[in-house]
Amino acid sequence: MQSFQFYSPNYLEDALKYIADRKQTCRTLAGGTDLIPMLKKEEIRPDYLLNINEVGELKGVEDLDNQVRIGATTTFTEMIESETLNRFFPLLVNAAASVGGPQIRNRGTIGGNVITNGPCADVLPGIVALDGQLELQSKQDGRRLVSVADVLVTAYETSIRSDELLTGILIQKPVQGTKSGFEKLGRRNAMAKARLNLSIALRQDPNGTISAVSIVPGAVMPVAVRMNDVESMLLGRKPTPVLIQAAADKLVEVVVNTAGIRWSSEYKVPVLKNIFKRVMWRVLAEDPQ
Amino acid sequence: MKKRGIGIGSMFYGIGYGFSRQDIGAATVEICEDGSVIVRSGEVDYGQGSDTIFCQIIAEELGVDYAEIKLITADTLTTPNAGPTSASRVTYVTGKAMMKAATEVRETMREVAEEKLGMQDLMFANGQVFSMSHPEKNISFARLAKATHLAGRSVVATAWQDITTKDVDPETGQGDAYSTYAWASQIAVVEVDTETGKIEVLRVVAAHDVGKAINPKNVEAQIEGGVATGLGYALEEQILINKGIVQNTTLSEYMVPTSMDVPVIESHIVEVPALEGPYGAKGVGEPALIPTAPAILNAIANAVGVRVTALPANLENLHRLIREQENNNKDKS
Amino acid sequence: MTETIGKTKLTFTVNGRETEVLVDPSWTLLRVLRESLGLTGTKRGCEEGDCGLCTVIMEDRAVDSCLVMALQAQGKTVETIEGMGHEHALHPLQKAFIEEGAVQCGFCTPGMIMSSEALLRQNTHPTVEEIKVGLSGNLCRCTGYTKIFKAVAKGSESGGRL
Amino acid sequence: MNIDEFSCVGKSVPKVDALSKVLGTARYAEDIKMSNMLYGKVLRAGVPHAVIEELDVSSARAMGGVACVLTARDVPGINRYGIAFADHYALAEDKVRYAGDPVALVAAETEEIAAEAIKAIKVKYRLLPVVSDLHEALAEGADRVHDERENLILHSKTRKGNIQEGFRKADVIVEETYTTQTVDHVYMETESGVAHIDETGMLVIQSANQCPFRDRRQVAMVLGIRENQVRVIKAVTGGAFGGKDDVTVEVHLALLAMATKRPVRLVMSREESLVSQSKRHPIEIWSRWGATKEGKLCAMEGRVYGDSGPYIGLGAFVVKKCGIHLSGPYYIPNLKVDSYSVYTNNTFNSAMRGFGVTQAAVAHESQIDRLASKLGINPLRFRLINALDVGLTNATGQKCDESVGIKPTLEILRQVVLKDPELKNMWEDLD
Repeated sequence: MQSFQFYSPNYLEDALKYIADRKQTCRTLAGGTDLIPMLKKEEIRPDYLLNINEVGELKGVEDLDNQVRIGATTTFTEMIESETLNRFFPLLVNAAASVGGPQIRNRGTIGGNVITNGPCADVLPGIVALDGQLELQSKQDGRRLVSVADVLVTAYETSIRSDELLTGILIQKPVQGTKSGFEKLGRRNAMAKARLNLSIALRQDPNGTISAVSIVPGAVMPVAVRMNDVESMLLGRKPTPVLIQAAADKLVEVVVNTAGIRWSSEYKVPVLKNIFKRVMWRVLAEDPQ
Repeated sequence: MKKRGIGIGSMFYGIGYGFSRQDIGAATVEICEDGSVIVRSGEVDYGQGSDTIFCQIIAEELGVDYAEIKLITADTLTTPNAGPTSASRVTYVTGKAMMKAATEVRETMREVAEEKLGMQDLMFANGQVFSMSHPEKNISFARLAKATHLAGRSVVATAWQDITTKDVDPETGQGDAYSTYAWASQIAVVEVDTETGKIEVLRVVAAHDVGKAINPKNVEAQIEGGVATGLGYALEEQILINKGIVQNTTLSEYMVPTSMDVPVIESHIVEVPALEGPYGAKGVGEPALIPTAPAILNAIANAVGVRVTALPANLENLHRLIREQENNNKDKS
Repeated sequence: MTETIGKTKLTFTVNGRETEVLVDPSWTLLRVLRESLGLTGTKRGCEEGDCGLCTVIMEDRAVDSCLVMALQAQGKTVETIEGMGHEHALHPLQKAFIEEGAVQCGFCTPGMIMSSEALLRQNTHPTVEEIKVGLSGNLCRCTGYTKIFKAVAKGSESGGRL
Repeated sequence: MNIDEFSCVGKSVPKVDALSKVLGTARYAEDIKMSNMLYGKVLRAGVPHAVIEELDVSSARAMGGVACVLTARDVPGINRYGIAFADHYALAEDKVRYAGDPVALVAAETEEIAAEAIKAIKVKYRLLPVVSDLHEALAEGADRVHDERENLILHSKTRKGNIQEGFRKADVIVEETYTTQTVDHVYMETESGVAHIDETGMLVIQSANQCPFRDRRQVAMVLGIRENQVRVIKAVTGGAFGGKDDVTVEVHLALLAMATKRPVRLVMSREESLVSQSKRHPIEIWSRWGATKEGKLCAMEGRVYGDSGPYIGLGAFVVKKCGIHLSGPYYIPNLKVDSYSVYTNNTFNSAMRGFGVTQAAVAHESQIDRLASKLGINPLRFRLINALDVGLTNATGQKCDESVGIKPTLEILRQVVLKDPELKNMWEDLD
């Protein structure tokens, strides 16, 4: 691969200054599981490489008052092992556990999953489903918070500026009684890109009425996005087979309308329906936390 | 819905090249003065375990510890041509050459020992040469080696094993195509997710006739590896070619089974001796994987009633067949 | 740490030994181990994290050394197969791999052993399912994994739970 | 002491090569580093079927750190090799026949320079129609993969008994076409090797291979030297499964070492291995099987089409072996099988573990199950009824006279099922 200058600061301030001065010619190295292969194939040829793994402020899961902050360079393994995430967001833990194999999970980071914004991302749809906010920092503007859904432009592209660093992901702690489900379908049981995945979070009233729901399918859309039309069908209603079937039909209608009919639709459309139905029923059958 | 099914696959496999292709094995055994042993053979061990099996055969014939044997293989300057490692032929052909070469050296040494000990009923075992009727009449293999050297007798023997067959008749294909055959059957248990087309292979039980298992654990290892390859063949592996161009050029796109895809594999070894093989042994390398894919395909048919006729039985192919079947059933009802 | 241009000094601990080596920023840890330090027990595979052949332990975790830039190892602890055991003092996993017949062509073996060791450091009594997960980033084409599972179980304190 | 008992044979002794492999000291080809060593690389065609109109290596040759760039013109001996038939070009001459065809070789001081030099080679291709479909390849007037030869490599036949009469006796008949896909061996170690000229002037190649002697013969031919001037040594090899049976890196290493008189190492990337190296044949098998209502097989007819790709390698034998084994391990008195191996511009398909029988078994075992199902006989039982045994003849009329183990394998599995409630439950009809 083409050589570059390598910078590995310990402090956020230094990192922000470094990219502010270099912008487009600099790439940020987090887990490296996507970036390093791209460097090797010379799909990207940066002049500067900023290693952010040594920046303390970017690491780890913090339990704040109403929310949880996941540092951008928190690895998938660290997510799986985090008590806080297991308690509040099992959806993210399950999604992180479905990534690659142990070596990839030991290096790959939640921040990288967001920034790469690959259509087959496993954790990103969960963050979208949980209405995560991104903590972005730059030398110029300091810290700003944006909804994750707002920065996902299209596959492999975000609106995060080149002088900005994703420093953390903030997620509101779920309201009591929130349940979630995740399923990934791959061509094999490990080291597989998602053929499809699905992240669902929902809450029911004591009488069973769905009072909150969030649905994000993965690997079918250019970017992960909540299925608002499907969610509104379900909101305020009690789940019945007819309702869930109608929601499943709506889900694939939205997907096909957005993503278009591609060669894989013949398979993915019916299978997404099936997976949606079974994840929904599984989540509905679960006792709330 | 998840549905389980059971299936069986059987096979026979002509060991060696067959139909008149040259099929030879060779080995040279040399005894050092201290009784240690050097064996040279052009045969290749690329992981399947033939080096170990050769050492076992030599050790058996000479009655020495297999760790005493230094094996030099697969070097065109220093080892005799033993043919390729392929066609599940190595144990059967070169294994036999090993046995022959060791026997020849041992018989020379026996003559020396008979003279020294004055006994005829000699046995080579545990690094000793002794009379079976009078075990107190004995000599260590090392001392006998020295004595054989001093007696000016040959301590080197090269043996050749040729199993080249006749060709089959070009018009009828009739003839004795192979020197011997291996036989095997395997049972697979699968679970099919009818909603996604995903298949889990839950169990494989394999029974293989290997003639004689020279190293049973190694036979199992061959079977287990073969089953995993057969599983990948049945379910997922496929080089995608579009107008002559390979489309999947990485191991994330060409997917071989991982540790999480391979089930518990139970092996059963059957030993129906082959006349020409060492101790009756014949090959298992290729037979190990051949029955797996058919067993899985038959198990799928047993589970969900659809027959995959175009491999692989991947998510899309299986899901399509299941849906076609559902539609057919609807049409009928 | 300062910005580096051209070859620069990498200081890290390899198999318990403080090691200094000049590296280009574009080199991977794999390259430094194999080419600069001659630690060829770590195998080069797909170069993109798909096979696990190049697995080493960094800071107690299994990593694909092809997916770690050399300078990311600055100040870190790296362990390779060469640090596991010696001919007359084999590591329990090495011994178990031999005894269980878990080695065939051997090309995956160093990476497999490093992943097994990393697994056992996190989980001293893994079940078969946990072993399968722990080794799922290491491909093997010869063994069908079965004997490797047995070797890991044997090499662990749980010995013979399989 | 019981003299019938073996002392070492039949024992699961530890493998002799395991120690160095668990220690990481086993030296595979890529672990061999020689002083003054160069790094080799191959330019692959990237197009499946084309005439080479221009091949310009001048800028690659002029690059700093490049020791040599070789094309077909630099081949000193015969520019062809092949195990069964020498149709495989060491370096493409006027034409490329698949995307993996080697067009030029580079040896350079580093791997990076070698890669850059490969990129600097300019080739102008005139694309030809791609022969990628088996049946189109066999059609009259089809475009040819080799101008001087038809696309049909070998037609082999098996004829036993009387096929018409056989089917007349059949109470049930099943007929189906099975297609199998191209697959790769994926040995964990890609094709690799090191070559150098030793102090006696001998060319020494250490590589991952399956038969150093066959490699030696082919290397000597391409280099135009005597076989005793070539020494091929198998390095510790990380799996092969048939994929290192044909020449992989040996001929190219030899050319580079001879041209530079320096040690050269060549290690394929996984991508290069997947694109250019041999694969398992995709085979299309049509077959028709008949059985009597008592469950006895009485006739089988089959047609086997195997795609060998651009060069024969061992392909003709793979397809022939597939045809010979299409009967499975069963006694069938009447059969007729025709097998065709065919040239195409697809991947180079040659030997892989199972050698044609892997594909044959997909067909025969599926057919056997379908017959069993039609007859209402348990599939394991149906196999036992028809399994070959001592005294019977197989498809080529060879009499089974020794080591016929099919029934014992079936019998063991039968016992396993009968004793295992889970399995017995799934196969209630097994007695």
